[in-house]
Amino acid sequence: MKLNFSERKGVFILSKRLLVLITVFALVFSLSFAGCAKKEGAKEETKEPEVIKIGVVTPLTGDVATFGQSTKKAVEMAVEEINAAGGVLGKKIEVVIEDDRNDPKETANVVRKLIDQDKVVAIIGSLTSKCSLAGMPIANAKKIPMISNASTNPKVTLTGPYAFRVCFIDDFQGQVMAKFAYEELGAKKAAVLYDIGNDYTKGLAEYFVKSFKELGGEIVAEETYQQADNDFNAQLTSIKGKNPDVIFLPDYYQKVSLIAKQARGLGIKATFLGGDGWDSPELFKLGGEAIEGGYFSNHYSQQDPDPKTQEFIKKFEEKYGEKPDALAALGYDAFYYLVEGIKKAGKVDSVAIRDGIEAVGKAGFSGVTGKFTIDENRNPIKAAVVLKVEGGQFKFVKRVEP
Amino acid sequence: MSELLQLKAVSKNFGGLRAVNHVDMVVPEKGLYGLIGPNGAGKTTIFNLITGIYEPTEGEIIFDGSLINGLQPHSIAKRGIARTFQNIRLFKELTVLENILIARQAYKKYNIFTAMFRLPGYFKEEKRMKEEAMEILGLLGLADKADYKAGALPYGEQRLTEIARALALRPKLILLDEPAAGMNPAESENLMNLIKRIREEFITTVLLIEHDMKVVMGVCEYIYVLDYGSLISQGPPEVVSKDPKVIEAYLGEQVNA
Amino acid sequence: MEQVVQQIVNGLALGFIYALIALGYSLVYGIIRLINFAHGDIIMVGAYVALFSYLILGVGFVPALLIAMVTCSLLGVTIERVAYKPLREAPRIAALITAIGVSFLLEYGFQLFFGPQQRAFPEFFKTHHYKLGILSVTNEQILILSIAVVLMLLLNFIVMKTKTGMAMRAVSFDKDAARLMGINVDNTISATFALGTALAAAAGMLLGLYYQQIDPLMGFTPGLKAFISAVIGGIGSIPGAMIGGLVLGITEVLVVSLGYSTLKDGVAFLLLILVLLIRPRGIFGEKVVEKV
Amino acid sequence: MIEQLLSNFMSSYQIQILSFIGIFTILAISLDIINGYTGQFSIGHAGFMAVGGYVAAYLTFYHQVPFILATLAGALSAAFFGLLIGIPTLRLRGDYLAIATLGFAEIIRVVLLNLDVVGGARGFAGISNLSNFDTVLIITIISFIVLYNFTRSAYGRALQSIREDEIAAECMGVPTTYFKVLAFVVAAFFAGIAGSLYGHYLMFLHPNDFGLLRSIEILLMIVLGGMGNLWGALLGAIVLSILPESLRNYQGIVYTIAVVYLVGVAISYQKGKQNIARWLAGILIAGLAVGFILIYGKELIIRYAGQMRMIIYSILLILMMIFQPSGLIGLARDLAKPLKERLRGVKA
Amino acid sequence: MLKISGLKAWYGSINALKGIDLEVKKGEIVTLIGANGAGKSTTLKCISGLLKQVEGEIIFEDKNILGVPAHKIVEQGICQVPEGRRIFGNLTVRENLLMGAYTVKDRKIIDEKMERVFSIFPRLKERINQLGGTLSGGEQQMLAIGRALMSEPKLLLLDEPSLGLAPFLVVEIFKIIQEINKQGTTILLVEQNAHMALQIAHRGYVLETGRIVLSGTSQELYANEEVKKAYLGA
Repeated sequence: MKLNFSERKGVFILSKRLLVLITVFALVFSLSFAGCAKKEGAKEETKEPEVIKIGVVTPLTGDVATFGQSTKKAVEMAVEEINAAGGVLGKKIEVVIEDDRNDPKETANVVRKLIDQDKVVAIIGSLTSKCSLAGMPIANAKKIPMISNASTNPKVTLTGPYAFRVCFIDDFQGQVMAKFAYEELGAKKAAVLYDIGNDYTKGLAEYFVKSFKELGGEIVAEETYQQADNDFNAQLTSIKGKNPDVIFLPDYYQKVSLIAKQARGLGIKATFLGGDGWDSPELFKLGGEAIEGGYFSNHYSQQDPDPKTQEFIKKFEEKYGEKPDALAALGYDAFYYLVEGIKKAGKVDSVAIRDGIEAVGKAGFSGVTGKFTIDENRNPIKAAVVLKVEGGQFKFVKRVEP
Repeated sequence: MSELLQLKAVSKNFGGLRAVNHVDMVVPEKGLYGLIGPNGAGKTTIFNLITGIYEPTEGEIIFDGSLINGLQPHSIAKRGIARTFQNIRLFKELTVLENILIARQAYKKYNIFTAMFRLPGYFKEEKRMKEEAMEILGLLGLADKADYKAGALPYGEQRLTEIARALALRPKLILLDEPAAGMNPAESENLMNLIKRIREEFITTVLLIEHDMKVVMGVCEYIYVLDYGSLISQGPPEVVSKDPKVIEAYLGEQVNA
Repeated sequence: MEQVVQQIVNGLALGFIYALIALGYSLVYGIIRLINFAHGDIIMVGAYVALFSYLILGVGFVPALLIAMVTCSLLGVTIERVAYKPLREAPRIAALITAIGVSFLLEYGFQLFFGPQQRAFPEFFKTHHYKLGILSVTNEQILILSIAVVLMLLLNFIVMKTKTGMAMRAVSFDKDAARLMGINVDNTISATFALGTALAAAAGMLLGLYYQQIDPLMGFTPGLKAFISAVIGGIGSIPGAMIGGLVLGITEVLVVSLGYSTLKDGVAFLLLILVLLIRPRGIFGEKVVEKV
Repeated sequence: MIEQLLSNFMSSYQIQILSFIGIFTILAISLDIINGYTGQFSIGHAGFMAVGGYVAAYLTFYHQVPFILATLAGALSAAFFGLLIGIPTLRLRGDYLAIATLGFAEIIRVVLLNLDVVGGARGFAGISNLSNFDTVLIITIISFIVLYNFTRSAYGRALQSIREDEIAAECMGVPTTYFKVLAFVVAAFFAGIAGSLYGHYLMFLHPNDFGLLRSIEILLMIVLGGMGNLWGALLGAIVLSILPESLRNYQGIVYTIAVVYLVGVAISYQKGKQNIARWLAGILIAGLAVGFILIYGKELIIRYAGQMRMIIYSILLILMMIFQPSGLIGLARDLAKPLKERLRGVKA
Repeated sequence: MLKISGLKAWYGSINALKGIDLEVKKGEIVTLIGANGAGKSTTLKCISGLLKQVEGEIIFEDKNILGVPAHKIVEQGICQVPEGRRIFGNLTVRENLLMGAYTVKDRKIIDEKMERVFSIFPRLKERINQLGGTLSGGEQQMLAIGRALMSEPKLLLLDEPSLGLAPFLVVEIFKIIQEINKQGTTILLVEQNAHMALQIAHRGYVLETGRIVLSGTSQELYANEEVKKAYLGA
């Protein structure tokens, strides 16, 4: 066990060299996963690719995985349809779907991977605003158009000319429902209950509150919860004491059904109002009777006689055995919006595609969630429909033009 | 001979149990004193009281002319009391040299920024600290073990390292808690010499807890005997060893010889 | 006033569920000093098992509860044997990381195999509302309270009166001494896991019943809250876990009813830190003196 | 500059991963100061990162403060929180301390969620892109050197003495409370720097990204790499930043399985091969993996790679802890041992 | 009855036992004496199966029990009263005793045994529902021995029963040990109080740094000059 000094020194250096070696090895290994795509890519740019590669970034795991999965299903269905019909510009479409776990850091990685490594010409995603806000700047810098299906934060499309979306922005739906509640339902006192940690629900709630007050109504309670919460009895008990006419619940159907049940459980009689997050057949399954009589704004009505919409619903049900939710519909629209853009561009070049998408948007795009045109910030201006939950179905009530 | 350490009517209660009961002790400068007693008599508790790990319930502990009751152990250590532990508490994952250097850390002459950026003075100071540490290790014959992990040393050398670490504090008083435990007679012999040398070469005062009577009788000038937390006897070894009370308590029998 | 009382009733139901989970946490922590991060996910597994036994076997509430408890016990014992036992002598952090790994595995595994979406939990009973004076109480709340209480009494009986329970307490106090008594420490630890996870499964089922929907990530937050409850109450103590759960449940509800719902989690953790600072071992925790 | 150089043979995706490795290296090595060196147990590191990131971003966004100054301010604010969190260490140990740090981090997150000036729940968007690969690289290297020097000084030794034996350290004149708080302050400072780099790199911050999962991610890095060793923390940051990415596609999964198998063989080699059960387990796992690839083929893996990668990730984590709890650096050391002995044999 | 040969043991890298040979015959009291850290307790821990890093042979009633897990060794009829008593402070006296009889299934036998323990230690009966942690040192030692007796061991291993007890209690405990031995239990006693130990033991071994340096009958050891000097303090 005895070592003299010089030997020790030798070993010391050796072990250090080994450490460095291992580090380098780890690095080389890990970077090898990406392959040496760089040079090949340079060659590829000169001639038109055989297939059109489109990237999709959406959360397949993690806390909002369920929405990511819906998006994925809708996109995969759209791709099948398009390819079955011969593709776009005579080329097949290939999608690369990546998970971002609803972690902005991963979105940033995925967007770069899709652009650098998979050489996609456009990207669908991401889902939540926080992820889109991390991914869109990169897409803009790389001049790759990126269309989010569900990021409603107004700032998302402000990141640059390559950022698009197919959903409303927060303020619109909030306004619609405030107006509807005040004017159509004659509500004077309203309460809101929303997820403080979610920009979507927070945005809707803020604009609802603002509009409702402007119209002359009174907001009697503004309560919040956090995403992980499942127990709303405390908030609801407070709301109950204020005795509102309507309660605005701008969250997704899972939470809304839970809240509605607990609210009815406490004997709250007020009418529930909500946004497009309500749109899912699961709402009845999860919410049961509690949700009956509620109103929500949506992009489209499943009863919309528009054949496009009906066809989508039918196909989706056939393929997956379930009704599509709003995110599936938006994902489907985002994809077709992009496809139209490519067609308009007439060539597989991302800058041209961007211009194509903008042109399509300006001219008006008609998807399963309805028609829209885009404003100068590439936000869709689309009519909303107000639906009523009645007898396990969504009844069309009113169309609200922007 | 001036008093370096003085305990005045010190008591310590644990819950309802009185572990140390009105103990008065004096250790003069340069003294080599022993503290003996059966297992559980409260010897280690007294060490813990002196080094500040416990606070006395009653009484005063005066070291070097000032009251040290209730001070943090590290500030007591800085005032000049070092110790070893009955069950060896080395920094096992660190090298022997690092163990010694830790005891010198209070005397480092560079600040955190000098350390982080290795500003001028850092290397000089580190070198000086290492030399000091190696010197102490050399004196105890541990120089060639400097780069071994302390936990990997054999038992006897761990004990020595612990003593070296205590000495590195440059203490005025060193407390040794059963230094000979687990040593064979030859090792104990060496230890006795070492303890004597410590006093000579480091000009320090020693207070020692020991079971090995040979060691205690062999090196101590003066012995305190503790039983049930109380002092039952004190005096030079010859006197103590003949005290019937000591024989009864310590050796566990009525004196019948 | 009426509101405050109503809020406390709500808090009680939540608190009892926390307490039930906290008991399992506390048992496991008491015996192997491991923050079993996967405990929360056992809750989720329990809820899923109950759901599937209802869907596939068509059983009623009580059999579903029992099936969930038994299945989760087996799962808990398996996890302990496979993942934690090899690490009993290893540094604590290694065991903790393993627990985190198991937790991830359960969450992502369930997401992969059963889908990430929420599922409706069967309504074993029609919800009724009872008016007790000014209060509104549902039969579910009453059921939760009574099942929680029954299970707690049962647990207390097992731990305090049976031989295995005594062995558990002995092992948590001193493993080597327990070995010298002829106690098979490994089996006793497994038994503890079985008990703790069975409670978690029951809690999962009650949560499912309460919220009427379940998803693969449902266990994380209650798990964390339950651990806080256990720490507040004093880990390793049965009454501590119960009191801790109730304190936390009621505190959260009161914070929300005061209108600070966004700060609810913050207050829960603040409460935890304050308790730890004032009584580092929790309300009922025993003080451990380090031997020098 | 370096980025330009690298971009000749690396894609911006790879360079970005390297940047994240840099940022997470700073986080890992700073957490290692608390957990690895001082032996305290913190699982709230993301909280410090959040404070640093938000404060720095606030300053550059609203007051156009230069990046370096803003980062410094962010780091100092984080260090202040480190001081606050360090105080419970006076009374808490082990798991209790861990839960307290977790609580602090959660409180920070909840407060940020409620702060509308930095975007609240909507997140802090529009942060200028002031950090790039070059800044990250330079700051990472500086941080590594500074912390390395710190751990190699009397300060680092004092921290380690606390980890080894707090009471003995006290008796050797080490003011343990001071050093424990110091460890938190220093670590929080660097976590704050990392937070600022992160925010200005990603141009976006959201409170929910600094929750328990982020803290655990950092903790996993140091444990996987090997605690109490900055090289280990670096290695952990590299492996755990790359692993989830390399598991994204078929090629990566195959590579990963190959590497895991090699590491497994190395572990069994180092453990002396005497444990048949372990060998069998290793062969079984390798066999299952290979069988899986052969039977279900590429298609399935590609199809489910998205969902499976986190499962593979967690299984690897468990296996690693069971078979190699001292982390990768410990494995490297043990493997180097026979080499050392051989070297000595040659010389003797 | 018990024959140990070539027993070596390690704590991590520290070699605590360097080859021990000893024998205990049926009906004997054998004592191991030696200084702190000499390896006495380690020897006991090897026999009772608490240590894992061991080498050598421990033959108990013709079976090698080295490497058998501790709880199985109890079933074979060896029970150890550990140093520092190690009673379960969170259990009552009664529960502590029940734990001692953990391997016994029959309720009646347990009750009989408990009566026997109470006849030896009447004081425990008075404290039957008190928590173990609240007992005094002497009572705890009685409980520890009583608990061990509940498993009706053929061989009782006692580790420092006099530790921290007042002299009159030490005398009492040793009387009880002798009494237990007379009722037919073989005893291996580790004791620092060599004087007392040699008074009741039949034979003894002297350990020093992990080795046996001396052995013989109590009288021989008692008379040995070296022993006297080192351990009896004379």
